[in-house]
Amino acid sequence: MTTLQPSAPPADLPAGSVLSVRGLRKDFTLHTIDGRVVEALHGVDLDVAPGEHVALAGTSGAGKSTLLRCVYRTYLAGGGHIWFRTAAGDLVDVAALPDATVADLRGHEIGYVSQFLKAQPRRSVLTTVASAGTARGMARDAAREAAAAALRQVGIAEHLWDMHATVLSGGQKQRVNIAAGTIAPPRLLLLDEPVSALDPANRSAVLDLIARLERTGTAVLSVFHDLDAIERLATRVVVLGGGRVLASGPPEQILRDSSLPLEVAR
Amino acid sequence: MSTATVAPPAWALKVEGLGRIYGDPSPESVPGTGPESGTVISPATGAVVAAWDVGFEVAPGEALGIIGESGSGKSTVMRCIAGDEDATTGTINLRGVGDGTVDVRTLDPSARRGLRLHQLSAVYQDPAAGLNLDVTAGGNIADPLTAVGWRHYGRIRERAASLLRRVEVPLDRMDDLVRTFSGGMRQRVQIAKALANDPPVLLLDEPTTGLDASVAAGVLDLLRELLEETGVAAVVVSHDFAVIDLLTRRVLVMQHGRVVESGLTDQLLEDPQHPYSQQLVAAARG
Amino acid sequence: MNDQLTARLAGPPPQPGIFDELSKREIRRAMLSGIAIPGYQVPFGSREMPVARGWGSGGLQATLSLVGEDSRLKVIDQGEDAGVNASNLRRLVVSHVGCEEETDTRHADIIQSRHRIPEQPLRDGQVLVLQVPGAEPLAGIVRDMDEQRRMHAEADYAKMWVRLYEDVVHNGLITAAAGYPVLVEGRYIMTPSPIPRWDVPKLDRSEAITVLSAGREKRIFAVPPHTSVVPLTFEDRPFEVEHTPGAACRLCGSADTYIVQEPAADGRFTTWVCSDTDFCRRRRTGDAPAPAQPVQGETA
Amino acid sequence: MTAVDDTGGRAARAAARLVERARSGGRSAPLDTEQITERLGLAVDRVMGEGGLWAPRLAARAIRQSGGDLPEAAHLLRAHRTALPRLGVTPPVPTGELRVVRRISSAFRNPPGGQVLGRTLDYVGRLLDLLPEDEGRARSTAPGPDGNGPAAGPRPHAHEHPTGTPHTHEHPTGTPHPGTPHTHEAPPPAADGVERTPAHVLSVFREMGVVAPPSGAADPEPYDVTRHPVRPGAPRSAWLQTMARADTGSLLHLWYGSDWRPAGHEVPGELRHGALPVRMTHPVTGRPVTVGQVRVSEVQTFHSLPRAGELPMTLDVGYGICFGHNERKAISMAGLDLLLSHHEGAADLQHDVLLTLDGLDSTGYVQRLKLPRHVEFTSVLERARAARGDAPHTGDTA
Repeated sequence: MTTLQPSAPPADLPAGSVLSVRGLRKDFTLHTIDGRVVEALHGVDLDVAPGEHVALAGTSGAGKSTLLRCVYRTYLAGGGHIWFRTAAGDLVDVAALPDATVADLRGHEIGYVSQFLKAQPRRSVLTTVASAGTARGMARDAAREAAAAALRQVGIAEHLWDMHATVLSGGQKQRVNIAAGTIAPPRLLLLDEPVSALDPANRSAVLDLIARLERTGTAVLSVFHDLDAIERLATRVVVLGGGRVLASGPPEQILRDSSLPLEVAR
Repeated sequence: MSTATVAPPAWALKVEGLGRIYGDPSPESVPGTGPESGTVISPATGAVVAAWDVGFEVAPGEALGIIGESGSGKSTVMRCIAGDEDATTGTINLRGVGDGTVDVRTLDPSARRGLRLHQLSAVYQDPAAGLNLDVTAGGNIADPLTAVGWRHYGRIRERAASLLRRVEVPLDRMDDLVRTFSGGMRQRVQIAKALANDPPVLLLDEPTTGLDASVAAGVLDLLRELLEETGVAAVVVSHDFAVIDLLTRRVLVMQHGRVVESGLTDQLLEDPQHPYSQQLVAAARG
Repeated sequence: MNDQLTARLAGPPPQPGIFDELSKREIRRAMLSGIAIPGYQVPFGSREMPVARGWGSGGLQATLSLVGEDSRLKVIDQGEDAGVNASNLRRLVVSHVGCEEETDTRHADIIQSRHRIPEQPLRDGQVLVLQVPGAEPLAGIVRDMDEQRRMHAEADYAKMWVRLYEDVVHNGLITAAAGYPVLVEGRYIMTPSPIPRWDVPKLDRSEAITVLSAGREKRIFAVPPHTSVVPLTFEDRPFEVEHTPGAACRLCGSADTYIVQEPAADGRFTTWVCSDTDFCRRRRTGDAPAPAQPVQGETA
Repeated sequence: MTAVDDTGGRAARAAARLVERARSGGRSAPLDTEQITERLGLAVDRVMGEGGLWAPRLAARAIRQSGGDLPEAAHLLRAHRTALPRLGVTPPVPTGELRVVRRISSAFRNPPGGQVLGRTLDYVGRLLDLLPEDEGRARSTAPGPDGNGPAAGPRPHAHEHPTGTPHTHEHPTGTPHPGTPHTHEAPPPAADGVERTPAHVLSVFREMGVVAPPSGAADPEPYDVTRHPVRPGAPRSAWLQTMARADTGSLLHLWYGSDWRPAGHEVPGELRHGALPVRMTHPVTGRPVTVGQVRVSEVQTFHSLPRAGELPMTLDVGYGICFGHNERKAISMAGLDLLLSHHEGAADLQHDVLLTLDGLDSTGYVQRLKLPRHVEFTSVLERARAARGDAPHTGDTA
């Protein structure tokens, strides 16, 4: 439906990547505080390939969430490009696309799951998850089946499925949220601390669910609170510091490099 | 001319270069107004430039918000689209009218009013503006139905009942005068009336302003469901970010008659660019 | 000196009368406009008549503009030729024009009437002039005359339909009694003057011309021959004419005519007589088709 | 052909005979129209105004025929006029040519041209005169400085005769004879400084620069309410004509009861009563020729209506004029004109002025209720029964 804007990506992008961030800059001008400028990203380069799970690491304030939000366009990039390869094979710059096109991409190809559930009011848990599937093109019945499977997977008891999602506890909401975000996996999934409030058992179930996404070819870019999750899920770790990429490599190598500024879970 | 049919546009509503000046409509009225000047009153002519150079598109199933304080011109824009008043300049196209090739401002007044039957509906802040309070809830819905030719009493009642059920007005109130209804209930009837003929475009002007918070929340929930279900293209005018956040995915910020910023709704809330937008967001965050 | 000049300017002294010829011509023009646009209310410069406005001054102007010396004129009020008002109007016109008085509907050229259409079906060449006390069918719905005109111009009659809808909701049926709103030739909503619903179907595709004239409101409208006149009602709420089961005219026995109540010997209103006195007389003298058997919505 | 049953006609004629007998059956002398024009001049004036026809003798006949029912008399006059051909249209007459027999301004102590109290009972106690008519008449014609009672205005002059001779006593024959044409049109100022055709007070206000400019679009060719129906939105000339012919009582009520009447200081800046020449364009020479005169009452009223963005001290002007001596009507008319001219949004008031003030319309609408309507009533009863479910609801359809 949507005609993506023709763009002119550089020739040297990795051919297979879903996401190629180049020279991404972001700062915030706070007009309400005398126009103070807060700098966040100073030219980030990053690639994510299909089936790859890239975890962002670094200390608090390193720009991990800012990067995710720029990719999702919740933040407007201050410079650079965010190349995204669509299902149709076009390379588009999310940083420069019209709002309406980005909105369409969000509906179908780019997903974002945070720790907060932004559920429709007065909508049952099952419908909330299933409608995430239908929104991405699943048939209604298939979506309900897949939703049921996903809810079982993340440990939401069946007697809760008919309840309004808004009445659930924080942890339950988080699990419903991840179920909805992964039911019909988009080409690119952005995970912003999706398991931060979960008890160990549920956390493990959710991580299992995310781990399975690799098989669907979904490209994942994530921010996790704890190194354990990164170690378990990530195929690659990118360490940010001071708004720049400090290091990139396999988790077993990066997580053991004590020279890197990593935030360690309690 | 080519006989090839032109594909209909992706948008349901397109507005371009819309301007509304009260008073001298000549170009001299425009300079010296707008956000930089901090006023809508022309220093040259004294005219009020209530809206100027406003443009946007809304796709079917999409909701676009227009936010701003009172006097920002947002309601003026809505009234110009609804046809309640005529814009001074600009074009307004609806996909349903000549596949989007017709500027509805060029239609004669009668045809323009006719658009309100099939092509677009408006829900006003004050239910009395969209309803006849001395007519029953069912009768208010019968109005747009009979206007497009419904002549079967039983079927009119069935349709009215299903619309009222949809907006959660108890059916035992269907034959009560709307004057006896509470504010929230009146607003629900107004919404039902606006949807009676399944219009492709719906305009909502401060639909929950003036309602108690709990009542407003209920109406908002309803609206959100309706927008999602019906595939209608909606324009939501509000001064309230909570309303805009819940109902829309894109938003324009208006100040002193101009659009100062537009963007995805979450982006505007999380990363507003224009000083005025930041002010609005800061105020909304308390 | 001035008197002489005035006399010269004035020309021959005017004929004593009711109405000058130029005014009559203007009213004929208004009638023609009305016939050209069936159901549309044509404004006209209603003149002052020797009868009260509301007493048939509009109908009188129309009739006076139409009659000639060789016309046969019938005037009825409530269906009666002999009523005080009908007699008075008839006398006024006859003395002014010198035309023939007539009571037999079949032989009349022009029939001026208040509140009734004769039972005898009208034929080609006849003109029915109805006196109209209130011309605007939308008057009770919107007060603003500009808005009324806009609604007519755009055939925007939803508010009228809402009125009917509300009527059924509150009363279980459409309570409009006399002057029932009709749609003329699928275009204009018209009030047919306060004729009973019984008479409304007679307007539909009538062979005669119907002229409706409102002197006080200064509007003339018309239904040309063979024009559709459809009472407004819902598809599932059939239009109902007046009907009282078991009632029949005590004089001629008709149950298929419009009948009105009369006091019986005991002074109670228990008997009925025909409202159309001419047709009743013909029934009694065998000069009209016999009554149809127990009434089933007889219409013209 | 059948014999026409004339039962109703006979009844109508019998009723008319009863009226005739009641009117002429008394023992007093038959009423002469001269007596009516001379003794009941204000009634004649009112009937001419509401009838829209300057014809004192015909109006007197109408009053006599109607037994003193003035709206009825106005109806007779109007119906009579309908039968008359329209021979021509007079060119406009500036009312500055009005030869006053009475002229007062409550806005000025001593307006240019002077106060002319004229014939008025304004300053006389409303005491029912119980003296025989002859005696009262003799007393009122006797000369005396206090014949009119004390006047409030300075230098009042009690002129009555329009030809310019000052009088200090009431003229015994009442109104100046309207049928007498006058050939001299601009008499010289009288010796006491009182002018016969004084300039309007409005011109004084104009010189002072306190009058708001006329509002509204140009309205050059007057609307003719006798030939074209009016509805809200009609030009000013239409509502002025409508009011000039309006039923006096209705007009007074509408002005008095109007929500739009601004609180405060509406001032009849000038009230005049006098004679205006009527001219026709001569068919041969093409020049205007005076062919007669009419008496009129004219009022210009002033008020400072609040309007956004304007100096509060500008005065708005309302205008009233009608046939004969009818100050109540002229003042009400001017007050309403003021409101109509300056409250463009007063659609309701316009509706009422244009559509509810005509005496023929309103009395006709009342008359109508006296006609038989049993055909309609039968229909209404049937619906009521049907709604109550009394009658078996056969739903027979047509």
